[in-house]
Amino acid sequence: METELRIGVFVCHCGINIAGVLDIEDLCEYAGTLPNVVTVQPNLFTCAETGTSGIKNAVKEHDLNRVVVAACTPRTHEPIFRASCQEAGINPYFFEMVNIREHCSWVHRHDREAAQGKARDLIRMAVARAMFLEPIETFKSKVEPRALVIGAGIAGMSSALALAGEGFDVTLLEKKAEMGGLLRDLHKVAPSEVGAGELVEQKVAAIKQEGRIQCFTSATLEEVSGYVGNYSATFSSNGNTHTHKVGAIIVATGGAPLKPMGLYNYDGKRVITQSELETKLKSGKLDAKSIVMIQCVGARIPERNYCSRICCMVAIKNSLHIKEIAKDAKVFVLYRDIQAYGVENEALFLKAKEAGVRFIRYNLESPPVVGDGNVEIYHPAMGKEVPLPAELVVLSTPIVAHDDAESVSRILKVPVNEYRFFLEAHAKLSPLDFATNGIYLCGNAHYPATVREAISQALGAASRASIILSHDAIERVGTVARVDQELCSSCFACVKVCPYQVPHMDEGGKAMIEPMQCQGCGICVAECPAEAIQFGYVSDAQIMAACEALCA
Amino acid sequence: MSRDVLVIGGGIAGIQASLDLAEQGFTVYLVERLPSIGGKMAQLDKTFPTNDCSICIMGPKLFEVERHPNTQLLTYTDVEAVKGGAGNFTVTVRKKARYVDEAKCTACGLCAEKCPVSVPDVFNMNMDTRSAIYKYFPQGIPSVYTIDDSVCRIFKGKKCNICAKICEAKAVNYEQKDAVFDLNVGAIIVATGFDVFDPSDIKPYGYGTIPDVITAMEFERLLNASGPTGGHLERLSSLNTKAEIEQLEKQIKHAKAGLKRAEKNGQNSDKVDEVKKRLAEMNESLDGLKAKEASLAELRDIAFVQCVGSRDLRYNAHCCSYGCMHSVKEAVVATEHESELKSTIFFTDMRAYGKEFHEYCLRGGSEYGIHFVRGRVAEIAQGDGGRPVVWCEDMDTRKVEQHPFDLVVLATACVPSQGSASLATMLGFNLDESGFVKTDPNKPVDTSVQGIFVCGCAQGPMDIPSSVSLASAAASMAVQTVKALG
Amino acid sequence: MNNFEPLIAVFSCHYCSYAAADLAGSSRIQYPPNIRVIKIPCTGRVSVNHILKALECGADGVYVAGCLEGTCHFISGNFKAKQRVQYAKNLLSEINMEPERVQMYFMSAAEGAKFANVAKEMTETIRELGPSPLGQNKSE
Amino acid sequence: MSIQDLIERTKVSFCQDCGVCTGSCPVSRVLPGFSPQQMVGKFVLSADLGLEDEALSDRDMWSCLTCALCLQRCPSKVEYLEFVRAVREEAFRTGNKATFAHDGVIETIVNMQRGGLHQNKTAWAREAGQIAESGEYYLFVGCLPYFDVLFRDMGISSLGSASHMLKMLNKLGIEPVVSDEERCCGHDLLWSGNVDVFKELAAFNIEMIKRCGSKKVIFGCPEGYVAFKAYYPLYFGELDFEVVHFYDLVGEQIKDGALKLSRVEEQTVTYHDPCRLGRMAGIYEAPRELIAGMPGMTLVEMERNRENAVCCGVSCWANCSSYSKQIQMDRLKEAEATGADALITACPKCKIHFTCALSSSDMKMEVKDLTEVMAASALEH
Repeated sequence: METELRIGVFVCHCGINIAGVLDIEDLCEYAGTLPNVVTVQPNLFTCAETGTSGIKNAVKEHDLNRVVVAACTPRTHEPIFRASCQEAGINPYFFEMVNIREHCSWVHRHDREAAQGKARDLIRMAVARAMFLEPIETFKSKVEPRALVIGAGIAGMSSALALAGEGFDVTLLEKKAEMGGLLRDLHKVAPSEVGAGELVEQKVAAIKQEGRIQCFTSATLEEVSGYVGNYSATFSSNGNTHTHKVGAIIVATGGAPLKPMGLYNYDGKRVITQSELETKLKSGKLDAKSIVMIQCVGARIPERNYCSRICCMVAIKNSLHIKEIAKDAKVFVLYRDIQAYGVENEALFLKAKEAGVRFIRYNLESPPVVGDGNVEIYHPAMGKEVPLPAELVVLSTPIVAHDDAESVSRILKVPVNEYRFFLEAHAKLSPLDFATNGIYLCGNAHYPATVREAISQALGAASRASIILSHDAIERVGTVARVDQELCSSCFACVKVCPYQVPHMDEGGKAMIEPMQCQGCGICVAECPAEAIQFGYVSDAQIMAACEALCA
Repeated sequence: MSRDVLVIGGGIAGIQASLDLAEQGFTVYLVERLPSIGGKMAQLDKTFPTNDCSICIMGPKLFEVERHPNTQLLTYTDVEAVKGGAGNFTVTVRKKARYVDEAKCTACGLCAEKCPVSVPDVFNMNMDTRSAIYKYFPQGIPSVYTIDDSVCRIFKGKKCNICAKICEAKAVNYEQKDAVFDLNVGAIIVATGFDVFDPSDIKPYGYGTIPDVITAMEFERLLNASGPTGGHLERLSSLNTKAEIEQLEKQIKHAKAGLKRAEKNGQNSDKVDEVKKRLAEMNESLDGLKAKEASLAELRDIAFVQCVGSRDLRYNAHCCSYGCMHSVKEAVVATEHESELKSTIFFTDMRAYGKEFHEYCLRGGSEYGIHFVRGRVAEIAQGDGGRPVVWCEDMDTRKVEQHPFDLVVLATACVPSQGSASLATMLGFNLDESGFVKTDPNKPVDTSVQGIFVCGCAQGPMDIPSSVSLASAAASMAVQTVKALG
Repeated sequence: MNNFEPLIAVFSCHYCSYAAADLAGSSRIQYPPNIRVIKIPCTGRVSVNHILKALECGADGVYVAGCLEGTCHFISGNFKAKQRVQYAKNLLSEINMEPERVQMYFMSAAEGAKFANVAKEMTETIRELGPSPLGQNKSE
Repeated sequence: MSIQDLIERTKVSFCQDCGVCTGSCPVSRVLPGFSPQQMVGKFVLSADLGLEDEALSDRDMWSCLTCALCLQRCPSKVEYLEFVRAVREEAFRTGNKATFAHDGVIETIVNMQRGGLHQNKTAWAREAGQIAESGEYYLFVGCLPYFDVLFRDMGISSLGSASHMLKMLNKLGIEPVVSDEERCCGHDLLWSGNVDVFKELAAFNIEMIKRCGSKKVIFGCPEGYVAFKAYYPLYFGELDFEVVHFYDLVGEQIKDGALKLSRVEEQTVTYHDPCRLGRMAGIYEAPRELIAGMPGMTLVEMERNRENAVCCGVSCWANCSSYSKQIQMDRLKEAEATGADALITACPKCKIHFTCALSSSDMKMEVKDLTEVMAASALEH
């Protein structure tokens, strides 16, 4: 640093919280002996108005360019003091905080002498660290106020409409020739009893009316580059190639029910899937008087060990529809665990029971056997195998990921799980976000979802994307890693270690870290053997200075 | 007309909705009736299926929503009246007096330390105590203390100003009054969450009479490092015994002092003998209690009872959605506390329908040795030494069995939050047959009133990711509303 | 040896262990005053050299305290830290210093008591081991 | 009624396959293989597969005590009680009947009451107190006179209870009608599937009471009370008299101060809720208030009390076997564990069954009838 370092140290009494254990006067005196410290001031409460204005005045009066506050935890108070620095005209990151309350006075009440020594050490380490602080600037990146939504099923269409409703342009891609996805072939959706086709048509009509949405059918995503706010997506549609600049991307690529080839004598005629049953129901071509449905066909088995969430409700919905057409039809649902979670589903389950649909549980160890005109099942109350009449057998198969999930995953550099469902940033608190900023997900692409859930997630993903799109530019504090390409030895260490797959090799074969994507963890900084990665926020020099100041 | 949004309820759903809105540049008022935001999620120890520490992942969100320049946090605040319609609601709120100046309080906690009042701590499910001036929970936001005027001595007309005297920030103000004011907003998001069903009504389960039958939320606090046991897994009967011992030891100390005084003053020997006799008796019962405590020290067998008050037409027809996974998680975490522990989960249907849920259950069985029994518990009797005995038909073997356990955890139903019915009346939206906010399945966050949206468990029982997704969805609808009408 | 008070450097991550230390504080859980916390955004930021440097500069022991395994705020930083701590231990063995002087701990932000216990445990361990052979650096 | 209607009406197909009924059932605990859920499951499946004969020939239906504990606890609100009653009715028609204890004597006596029998049901009453031939109050005595004959050897005086009831009513200034023309209430027939005879007896009783001009019919026996209160109206519509339980009536009078309970010998007692009085009629507190109201009496509760009380092990004089004994012994042990000197019950049948079980054990417990216990306190002065 060319300019002379002028450090101000502010020591907080925090009433008696700190001062009751530590000798503040001594700490102040001691801090004054440390190199480059030009002023030391005690405060009763540094965070109070008098304290923060005290800092601001001191900066001016003593021409300070570094501020150290010894008080409580930076986790709650750092933002307050950083703001004071900024208001006083110095970079908010020329600030260092020492925690002598939570980490000292509160936890060493019975050993004041040692606590005093520790507080001195901590202040010394902070002052040492302060000498190496670097200014951090916020930087801006322009945002394209357009979103790319991949997939025009119920989820994708709902997302696109929500984004348009919020005032953003949307590029909507559909790989099939028509929008609508899975619902196109289905009968009615539960529990609203709206025709699935009708629901699709409503959305399609709304999309066509909405000037902000540009829909491309028979489309394939080919390449995506860029970063949050500033992606460039190339796709082909009906033989033409387009490139759109978009600020955010929503993955709504859906899923499809498993075709149960080789399972339970599946033949597509007498033994069919639930979606094939819905086609029959839709066309009114169901004449069977005895129907047996088998749940968990190809799911919750070692090869595919997940529960597909929606199949129980699909079976319940369809059995009710059968009962509506033919009250006397016998419908048996053979299940392992009925997944009728929540209010609505459980109510529908009860409704099916009321309508006379029979539910019989089976264990994986003794699965039903589909015979000629019947299904044999071990009936626990009977204590024996019982043949159930079955003119028609309906298999409930799980939703599985589309084959192209992997290529979408590769193009967007976002992960999928072992069953090729897309992997969200955090299972609990970021269910609709990818770890990569600016890319979101919803619907069956994430995991099997009911129509209600798919729409919820679609609206949610639209909201997440809108956070990006609603800004002309994204501001980002530069607490990020940067590569000094002069020093880079192209070893790929950073590429391999980054949990967010941010670092990559540029055309020149040198590592590049896009600041808009960097999360600021510093893992790559510690990994880089060439010390080519700079991390001004927590630099090596700062850490080393703190270490060197461990001992007086 | 207003483009601002009101979010009612500061649990994870309300927080997420507020953050989504704030980050899109809208001004958000987040109203929470309790002294701190955080809701039910803040009370949880871990979350399934990742075993993430709940407050650890939530903590940053609490800070974020407090600090965001576009949010205004109104904690300890009730909504009192609503007028107008979509694009232009006038909402009257009452910010209850905390008797502590939020701007001055540094949350040092000295006041709570010196406060002479001790009442059950609701956050710790009444298994611990707090003072009259208190912080709802350690990581609570805003990080300030509150005087509970229903128990504080001052408000009972007694003499006491200890907290005011000790507070160096001069934050305590007994004269503080409720503030009633209006907010003008274009849209409202209802995120009032849920309550946990009180199982005392289900007499055969013995909750309230058998000490070691507890609720899942109580168990959550027992597992938690900031809970009443500091995260040391203990039975409630053991905690109770410890409290009794402490009480008795105090009495003995007192009696001993009395004896010394009596002997010194040369009081008549009858009186001295009487005190000695009483002391001997007390020592004897102390030995008894200590033996009891020792016998309760080991915690080996825990039962988890599913569908308590759920899927039960006598109480709540609906399924709580998260109970199965919640219990598997509690069993897994308990085993992590104490590897010798054996957990048994008694269930009706194993509802592990979410991403990684089924796999989590399988792992619970294979790696943590959880014993899954298909069968709803018929009754919980009191066995030898007051140990709970679970009666149940094992639906796989079709045998009626009884098993004694050290601790029985009831997975209680998710029920509409207490104020939801009156809020529905005030805001004019409909509720469904279970008392949750009614929505159209194809418009999942729209209430029956235009401009009022719902998310999280106020809409129905759901897990955290669903609450978060729905919160973002509600934010999207609110934005669309205020952009069109506000 | 009983009067020996070890000096221990702690690399503590912002999201979990630093928060745990704060919680230990607000819960007033007392622990030995021998540790000096250096706050970092993620334990993945800590390099092998940081650990060694702390020893060189006079610490009698060093530990890295990160989030619980599988719950790192930055996904995998604490795993990386664990590897690096192991690496540092191996190096210490090579130069004939006790590898126990360097440790990795995992804790959640809700575990104030664990933070205190770890501080206690580590202080005891180092007390047993005695002053670092590099102790003379202190007076330099 | 068709079998499918029966299934629909009793909601048995609402079963969640959860096992709460079986886990609660006192029979299932001692008779492996018996399960309410299984009984229902088998029935539904047989009916669905068109095997109605198989469904109606099942013997499990006769093992059920109709104690209503499963009904109380079933989360799906399956109407177990009505199911068993209706199925027994159907089965009875096909010849699938209950096996009666006591050689079927009681069943025969009941059946004998259909004809133009003239009984001698008032002799004891004239001896014990004042009765009327017509008037507002009717005292329904029920089976007590027959039980008195049948179980005198066991030291049970069923008429003692009836006499004391009458004396207490007299003390309150009530001179009730007691009639020789009274027939069995039909409770046991109803629950053993013989609905035709039940209806005959019921019609006879209703007519008879009408003739007496009574507006309030008082019952001491929970079975008669429930038969009149719940099942007569089912077949004959609303009755033009009120059905009153003696304890409710007496309880009111005590509250009003019309009847005083004087000090009794210091004792600790526990109370057994009869299934009919408790779960079926919802009368839990009145008997307890009476007990607690007698100075000197300390009431302690068994762990399983009120809606969770267990049955005395036999119903309708059918199926008295080793499992009944087991249930009775378990219940007596539960009573003993409370430290009580006596088990008080409020049903003459419960008293008989417990006394019988007690006679083959060395337990010191006494079994007492609440009316008699009360008489000692109410009639002393």
